[in-house]
Amino acid sequence: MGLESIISDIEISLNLEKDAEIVYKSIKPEVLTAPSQRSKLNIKRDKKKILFKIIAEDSHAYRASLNSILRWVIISLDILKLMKRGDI
Amino acid sequence: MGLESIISDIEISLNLEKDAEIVYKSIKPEVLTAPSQRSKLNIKRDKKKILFKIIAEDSHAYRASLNSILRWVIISLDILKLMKRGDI
Amino acid sequence: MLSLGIEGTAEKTGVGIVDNNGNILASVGEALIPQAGGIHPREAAEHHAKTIPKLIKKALNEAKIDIHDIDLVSFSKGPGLGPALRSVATAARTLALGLKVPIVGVNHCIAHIEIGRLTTSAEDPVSLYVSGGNTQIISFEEGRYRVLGETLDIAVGNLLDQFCREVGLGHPGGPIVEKLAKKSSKYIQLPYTVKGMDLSFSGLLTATIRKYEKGASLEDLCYSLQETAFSMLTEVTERALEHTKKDEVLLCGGVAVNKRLQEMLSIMCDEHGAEFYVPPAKYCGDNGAMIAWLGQLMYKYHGGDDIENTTVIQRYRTDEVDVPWMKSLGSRLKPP
Ligand SMILES: Nc1ncnc2c1ncn2[C@@H]1O[C@H](COP(=O)(O)O)[C@@H](O)[C@H]1O
Ligand SMILES: [Mg+2]
Repeated sequence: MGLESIISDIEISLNLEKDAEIVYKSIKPEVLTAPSQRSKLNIKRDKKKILFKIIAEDSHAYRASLNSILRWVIISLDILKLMKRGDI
Repeated sequence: MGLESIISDIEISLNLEKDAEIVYKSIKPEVLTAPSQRSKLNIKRDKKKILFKIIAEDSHAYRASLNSILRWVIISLDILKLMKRGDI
Repeated sequence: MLSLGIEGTAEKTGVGIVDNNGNILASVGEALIPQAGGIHPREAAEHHAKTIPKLIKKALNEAKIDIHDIDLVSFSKGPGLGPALRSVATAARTLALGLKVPIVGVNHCIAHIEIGRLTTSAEDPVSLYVSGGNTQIISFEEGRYRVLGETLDIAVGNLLDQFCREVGLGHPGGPIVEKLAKKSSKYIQLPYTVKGMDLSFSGLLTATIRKYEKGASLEDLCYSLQETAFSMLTEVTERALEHTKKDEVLLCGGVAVNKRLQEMLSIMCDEHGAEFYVPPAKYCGDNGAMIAWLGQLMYKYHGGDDIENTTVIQRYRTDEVDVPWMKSLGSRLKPP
């Protein structure tokens, strides 16, 4: 195919820095160990921002990596929400 | 939700600069006119790289925009492939 | 001290709450019904991601406690489907970090044994662990659970699930096979593969499907499939009992609810003067309570895990884990 690579930097901003720290720590082990034959992942945190880098060889690898990252971010945020509302 | 925004820069590198120009010109009108209440899109080209920026308010808007972009890129590349092989 | 356990090694999401005395305050679950091709790892991952928050709320309501009453978070670290495990691990880390409580990743197979021991009178059994993903014959020796025998290919639950999928019946296959088997007593010869204490089910699956395609009745095939597979399981469990000289058998895992398998093992145990145990149905298959309980045991004897050491282990071996809470009752030979 004509595509050589997809490189993306994703910056996810949360409302609170302490939430960003929890989400970052929750996701980091997965980002660093997820099996990825055709993509590389990296994660960093800067205050209330979580920064991901995806380097993929093709659109399938890119989409798979991105979907995993988004899934992990969303589940982490959903769990945080449980603890904040005090509705249980 | 605890998420404020998702901003991502995506760099898609093609093998040939002239292919990148065609894909860029083919996709640009869609990128600039795509309806997006909760996300903004931008597109640029630099030699054989096509650069996209997505600014989204939430993960659904982000994923929707990204999927659209990838879909357009892939279909454009598939059409280019047809022309290269000379099988039509 | 309250432990909240999150299970998600395959298609079933489970959340349980257990105190440090082994009182089960809650155990709730929700299974993904897979499409035609079986359980897809990413579908399971998405299912867990969507379901875990709901089940946590449900479990807390069932236990009549607040989320801030939780003192320990435990999760199924493996073995299982990679993407599924990762959803669970991420949720567990967030919960533990947010609540500022310890976290413990536990072995799924050992959890089945420990919930079995907790909910029955079994103390030091030979355990036959039979599920959709695993088939193992396990016994405690010198500080660890040893796998004396196991399937060399597919798990017995997977055998039943795949057979039902292939012949156009529902999922899970186990209950369907059990129901249809009761309508027959005509045995059709099928491959019986036992090697020492190891077993093989893939040839049995292929042969059964082939006979179906040649026109054999579903009732007769389900009867024959059960009789063959369960005889194999009973034989290897009998060998393990003789080899270890233990006097208890514990049947656990989702397939353990099967009455015919229970009957065969019970008869075998009677012949050996051994006690036979099976947990209540809700604690046979995958559940959150077993994860929460093993979390209590692991925390008491090993302490909590560092967040960096909570990475999942897709092929987490049963015999990798020290189980200091177990004490062998020794080889107690029966008097003449
Ligand atoms: N009545 C039953 N007889 C045999 N297998 C069963 C029965 N009910 C459930 N199963 C199986 O148990 C497995 C699920 O157990 P688990 O993987 O431990 O959650 C599936 O493979 C089911 O087909
Ligand atoms: Mg299981």
